[in-house]
Amino acid sequence: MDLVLTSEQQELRAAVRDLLTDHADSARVRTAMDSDTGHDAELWRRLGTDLGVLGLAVPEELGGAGAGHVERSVLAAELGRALVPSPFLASAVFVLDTLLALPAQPARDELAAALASGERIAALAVAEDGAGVFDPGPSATRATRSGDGWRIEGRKSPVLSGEVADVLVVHAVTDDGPALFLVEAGASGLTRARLASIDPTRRLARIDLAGTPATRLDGDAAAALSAAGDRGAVALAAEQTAGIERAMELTVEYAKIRVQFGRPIGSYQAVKHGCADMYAAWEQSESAVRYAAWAADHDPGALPLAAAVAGVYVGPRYFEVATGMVQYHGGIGYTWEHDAHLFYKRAKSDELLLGTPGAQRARLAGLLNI
Amino acid sequence: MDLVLTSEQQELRAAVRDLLTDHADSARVRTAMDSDTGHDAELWRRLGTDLGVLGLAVPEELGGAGAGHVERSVLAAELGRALVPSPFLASAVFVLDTLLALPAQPARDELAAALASGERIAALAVAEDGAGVFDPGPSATRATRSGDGWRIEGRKSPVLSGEVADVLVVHAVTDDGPALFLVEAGASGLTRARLASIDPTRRLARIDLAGTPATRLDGDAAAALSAAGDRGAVALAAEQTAGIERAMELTVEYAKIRVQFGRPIGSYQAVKHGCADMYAAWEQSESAVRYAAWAADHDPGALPLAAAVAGVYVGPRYFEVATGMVQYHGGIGYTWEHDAHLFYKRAKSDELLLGTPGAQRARLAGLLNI
Amino acid sequence: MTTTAEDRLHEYRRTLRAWLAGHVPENPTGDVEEAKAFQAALHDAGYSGITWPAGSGGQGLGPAEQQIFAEEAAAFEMPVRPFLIGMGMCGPTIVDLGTDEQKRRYLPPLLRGEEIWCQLFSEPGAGSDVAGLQCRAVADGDGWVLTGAKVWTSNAQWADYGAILARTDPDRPKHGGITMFVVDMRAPGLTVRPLVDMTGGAPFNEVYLDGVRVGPDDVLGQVNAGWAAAVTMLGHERVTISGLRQKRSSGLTFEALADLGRRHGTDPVARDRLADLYAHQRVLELFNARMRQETVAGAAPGSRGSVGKLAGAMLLRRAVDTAGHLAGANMVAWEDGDTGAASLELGTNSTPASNIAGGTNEIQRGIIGDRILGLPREPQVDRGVAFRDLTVGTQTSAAETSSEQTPKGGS
Amino acid sequence: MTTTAEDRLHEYRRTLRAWLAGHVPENPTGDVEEAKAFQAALHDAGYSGITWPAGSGGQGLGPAEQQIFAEEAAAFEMPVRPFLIGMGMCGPTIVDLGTDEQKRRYLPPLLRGEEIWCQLFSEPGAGSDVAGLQCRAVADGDGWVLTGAKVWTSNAQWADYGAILARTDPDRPKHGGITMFVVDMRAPGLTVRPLVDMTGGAPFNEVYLDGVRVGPDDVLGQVNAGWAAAVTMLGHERVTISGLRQKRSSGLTFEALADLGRRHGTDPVARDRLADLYAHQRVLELFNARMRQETVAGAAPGSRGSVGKLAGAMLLRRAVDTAGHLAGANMVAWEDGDTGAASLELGTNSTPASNIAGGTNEIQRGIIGDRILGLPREPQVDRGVAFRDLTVGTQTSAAETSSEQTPKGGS
Repeated sequence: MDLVLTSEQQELRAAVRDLLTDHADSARVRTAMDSDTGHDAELWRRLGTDLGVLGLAVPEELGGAGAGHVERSVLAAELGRALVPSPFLASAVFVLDTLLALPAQPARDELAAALASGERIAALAVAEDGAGVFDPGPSATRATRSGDGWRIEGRKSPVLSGEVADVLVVHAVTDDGPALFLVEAGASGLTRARLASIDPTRRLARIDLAGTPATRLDGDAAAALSAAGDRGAVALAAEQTAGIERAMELTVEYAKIRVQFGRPIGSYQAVKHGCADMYAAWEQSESAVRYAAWAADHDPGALPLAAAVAGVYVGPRYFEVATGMVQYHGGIGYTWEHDAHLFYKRAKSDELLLGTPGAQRARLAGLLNI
Repeated sequence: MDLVLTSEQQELRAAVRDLLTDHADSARVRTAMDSDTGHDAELWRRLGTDLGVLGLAVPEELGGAGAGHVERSVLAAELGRALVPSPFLASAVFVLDTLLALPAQPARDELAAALASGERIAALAVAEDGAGVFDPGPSATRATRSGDGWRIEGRKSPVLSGEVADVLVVHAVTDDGPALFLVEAGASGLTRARLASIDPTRRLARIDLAGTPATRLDGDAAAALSAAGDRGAVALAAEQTAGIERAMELTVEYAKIRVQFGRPIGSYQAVKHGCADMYAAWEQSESAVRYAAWAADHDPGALPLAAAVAGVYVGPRYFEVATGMVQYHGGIGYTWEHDAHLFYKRAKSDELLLGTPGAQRARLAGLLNI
Repeated sequence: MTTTAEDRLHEYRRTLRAWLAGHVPENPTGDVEEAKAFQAALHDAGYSGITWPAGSGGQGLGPAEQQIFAEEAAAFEMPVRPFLIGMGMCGPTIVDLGTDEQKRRYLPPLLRGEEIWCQLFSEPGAGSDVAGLQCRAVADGDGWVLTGAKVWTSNAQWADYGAILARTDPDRPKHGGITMFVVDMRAPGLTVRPLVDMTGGAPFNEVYLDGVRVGPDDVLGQVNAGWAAAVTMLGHERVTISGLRQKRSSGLTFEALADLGRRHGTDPVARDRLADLYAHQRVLELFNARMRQETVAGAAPGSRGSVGKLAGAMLLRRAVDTAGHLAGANMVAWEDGDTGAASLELGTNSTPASNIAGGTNEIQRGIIGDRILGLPREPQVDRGVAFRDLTVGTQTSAAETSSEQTPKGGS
Repeated sequence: MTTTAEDRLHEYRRTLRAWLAGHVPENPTGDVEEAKAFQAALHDAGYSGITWPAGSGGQGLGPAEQQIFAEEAAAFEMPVRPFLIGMGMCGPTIVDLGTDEQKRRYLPPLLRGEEIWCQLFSEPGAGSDVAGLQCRAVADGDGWVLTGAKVWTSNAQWADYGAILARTDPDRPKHGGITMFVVDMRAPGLTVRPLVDMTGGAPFNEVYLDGVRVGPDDVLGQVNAGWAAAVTMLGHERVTISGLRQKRSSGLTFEALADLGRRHGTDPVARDRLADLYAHQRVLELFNARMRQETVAGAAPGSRGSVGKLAGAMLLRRAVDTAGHLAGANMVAWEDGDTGAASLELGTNSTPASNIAGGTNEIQRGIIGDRILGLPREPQVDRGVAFRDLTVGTQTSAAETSSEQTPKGGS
């Protein structure tokens, strides 16, 4: 296994970081998160077209870069580090991975290419009643044949980037079992309502489908969601790990210059040892992500366990580190003006996006056969 | 509710502490724990006869002091503070409380009086297969009629103070349901084997009964064990809380005199803040115990919840504090010679004696109806 | 038969309970006029300044009555928020340290609910280290001119007066050159700006002072003895915070989270966490109750209040974690108008405040270690050094003063 | 076709693997004679001193071979324990700092498994603060006389030589007056006593020195430069500890606890804890693997080894907690001969050692904070002060010396 980035991968990281330094500093992040769409369309275009990184894990024949999950984890990390509000996770991770786990078919191939270029944005409408993003639960959403196509009746919530998406990948139950469908943004009977969220840098929506026309995708929906869930967990863990690193860096930086009682607060063990624990959490998270991303590319059989370990370990660590970030910044860290709260809120939304910590550990326990 | 000890209760505490200062210092504790019986018979006599405190929660008509659970919690605390190896918990708490929860009857009344004076020692033989002390589980121990009496067939483990006991209170299943029985130490077919234990200050045994003659006690066994379990949890929490206090005191004392890098280690935040957390754990544990002991005496309806809260909160805190005690003592704390390890091991045995932390929280959850 | 003290207290409680039931608004609006009216009603009924001396306009009663008031008030959401600082901190400090003229001028309008006070201690560069404050009071004639910035000031937007700490002598060591003044919050040169916190709300303010004049009659206590005055005032704060705990709805109590569990369903792991949360919440309640009983019995709580403060803050962190186990993605996003979810969000986002404001967890642990356990102090590198030679906050040059800084908050 | 470096390493691994399979005893007794024989066999096969220079009797190979050895050895329980300190720490230090005569005298018998070494650094009063050591080396003729006490000395009971730190000049600041000597462990005046630890075992010793003579040829490095020599040696320790991790049975691994769960049954809460334990164990393994890959790629691990040390210690605490969830009262008492339960007990009781020995968790966090994150140091109150004016350990008077003290262990 390779746990160290190659020089090409490090160059990719530098290129993305350069782009985001120029186009996604704190002020721009705040502008984007407060905008109507909740993201910066211009930055999206740069990622998709100029840098061409939205399809890093997509084969070249489907319009992607033909790199892999290690490369995509590097991109996810940089976006997470800068807290970039974007449809990346929904469109270029959750949906793309789901599509790639289905058999080749025109509708899939066409959409994958459009997502890899950033030309279109998609969202995964699977969860109902506030479950994790990949969890259809005991789905109450039904799809029935209607002429050549299908019509869907049901409600999906939460749907990450559901409002901004051009197309939705919807999980619904048919007479012959669960399946995935494509629903266009403009389809009849489709309504989308923005949900309130703890995380100002994320947009989530409720989707109502009332006899909405849909295109059925061939393939095993459960298997595709499971495969995509593992890959999505890797990208999410990469984002979280980079968040840990950045939160730690900013905290350490502040602890060096903030003086109380005649010396920098970073010289006090309460703060110093807290920062050391952040560092230990980061080193281990980074190792978990490196391995899981490598497994996604080179040892798919090991991926479910590797992804579950990363999810179980990294999620709570990010929130702990972000909590420490606010704490060691003291009053300034509690203001809206400072970015600490954005890390805190992102860490909480990331921790719960794929289900409760207990559910994630239960999944790991299942894989471990305990 | 009264959460503050009266002056009489404080005097009781002082009297017991005086006795234990004279007769249960570290050297005597170590002699007792290494002795054949695992306790100091002379000290037991002093507690039972000279001080007359073994029956504090036993009504006067049964030969007790007619005080209450608050008083007994004070005694339990002092014994716990000094890490006294003794059959107190088994005989004067677990068995006595079980007997008192049964209806009056000669066998019960006679034994209760003998236990209250310390003249006899009893042990509760309920657990099988390593369950918590009050947990018969799916009992495989059977009692069958034999002439006027009963005979028991089965195995009990662990039995606290089972080897030293003069009489055992055994839980066994009859044709008409579970019941409690008295089994004399010399009864035929009774074998007792000392178990290995993590806690050198505690003795536990396996008890084998092979057609062993027994006297049946009237009354609802399950109800009696449940009632006694609540009261036992209070006494145990009192012991643990005093252990927390003593471990903290010794740690603070050492942190004031141990110098490293030119200053006392207690001046470093890593140690100081750790000691502060010990103090916060102690204050809250003490409050939980004061309330639960008060409830045992004055508000029995509130006792199950109060006892469960004390058990859930205090147990893990004691082990945390004892872990900190060893840690902040450094190398010396890791030696056999220093008492820190006795607190560490007692804390672990206390934490698990009544079942896993998860089982204790599940019981609390049940009481809370969640 | 004579009336015993116990009978008298019982009667006090009975009367009070009836009064509260009849006078506390059912659905308080929370606005300042309502608070003023309610404080006036409290005063008229004899419940304003219960333990203050009669000579200062108070009721001259003892801690037993105060405790009864706290217990009975706990059942209500009393609209007294704007008066907590005046009645709990500034007023008692004036009682302790004020001149007769100051008592005459400031106490009656405060007791009657006519004037609101705020406290101006914290600065961008002086959070945990309050004595590191940089707000300058430069002598000018027989008075002083104040220049600097204060943060985290509750009430400043509607306060009439503030108790402010300012540095009158930077050549003395930091604790020795501070004076406490009464400042007119509407004085020229004083600007109040709302400070948006991470919940998105603005319950606090920044206060900028640019050449604000105070006179010799505005000194509270003695010149350069402001640190002692501040310690006096903070001693009252502890009592206020622990004594007047009011019913508050929060999404992070065991009860609220148990409801959440009932709505979303629970699994054994969530129940395990929830039971543990209950135990932690309950032992803290019992600790607070025990403290109150000991206080009534005559034992001063002293620094043990830090235990309650610290444990309360840690309890909220535990509750945030437990909430995640119960709510999962429902804690990430929810329907507009779902008040349960919104209250969980508010609780989650305000939990850091409980761990920072009024002395961080780190400060509380230090207090417990130093004052209760008697552990040796850390080396104090700023003792005995003239303030002007110290670095404070995040200033990069010694010449820099607070008025030139961006607000930075306290640590 | 030429042989590439990769082919060569591959061949090295293949040969080594076969050799280990053929020579490591299946059920090692753990006694010292077995270790000597095995070390001799390693030497004869060319696996003793892999990276030591050929001129010092080593194999003169690089970190790649060392890494391969570590990887292959990890599958075996090699009986080399008594040689770990000599081969891992003392030997490399002699390579670095020894005179030609010292290299000639000490290295070959060490490499051949004939002489065992120990390291005499820790003292009752000098645990975390190693430089606070009190063992005196008083000049006497052209040599010195050593008086003092050392603790936590592995191997002392069978060691031939020890590398000892002693204070040659108490008038210098504490780091500046220390010298490292080679001491004959059978010299008159030197007493070794087993030290019983909290597990009841005695893997360590106390060593008392009462007038033990050392000569000028016994100085390792320079007089009063013993601190630098110690830093050199401790640098090798880090590499040894991280590089030569061996297969060890423990009751506290995920695997052992999962077995425990299978025996006693699990509930969802226990499974939850066990899964979390697995995740923590696994990420630490992955971190260690990543460190090794980076080391092979040429990045010196530096202080990042402290992360592994700290995380490993915390992992064991977590495992102890998890074990309770699985075993309950079975962890309190068990049948004699239940090796699973006994190994859980041993793990539980030795977990504190992992959190203390080789630098406490607190020291590791300080290293990470200071050296990796570059956070400012704490005020160092003992810098620049003559050692004789410092208080160290738990001494109550400055005149007190270590030989008059009861052993106190390190913190």
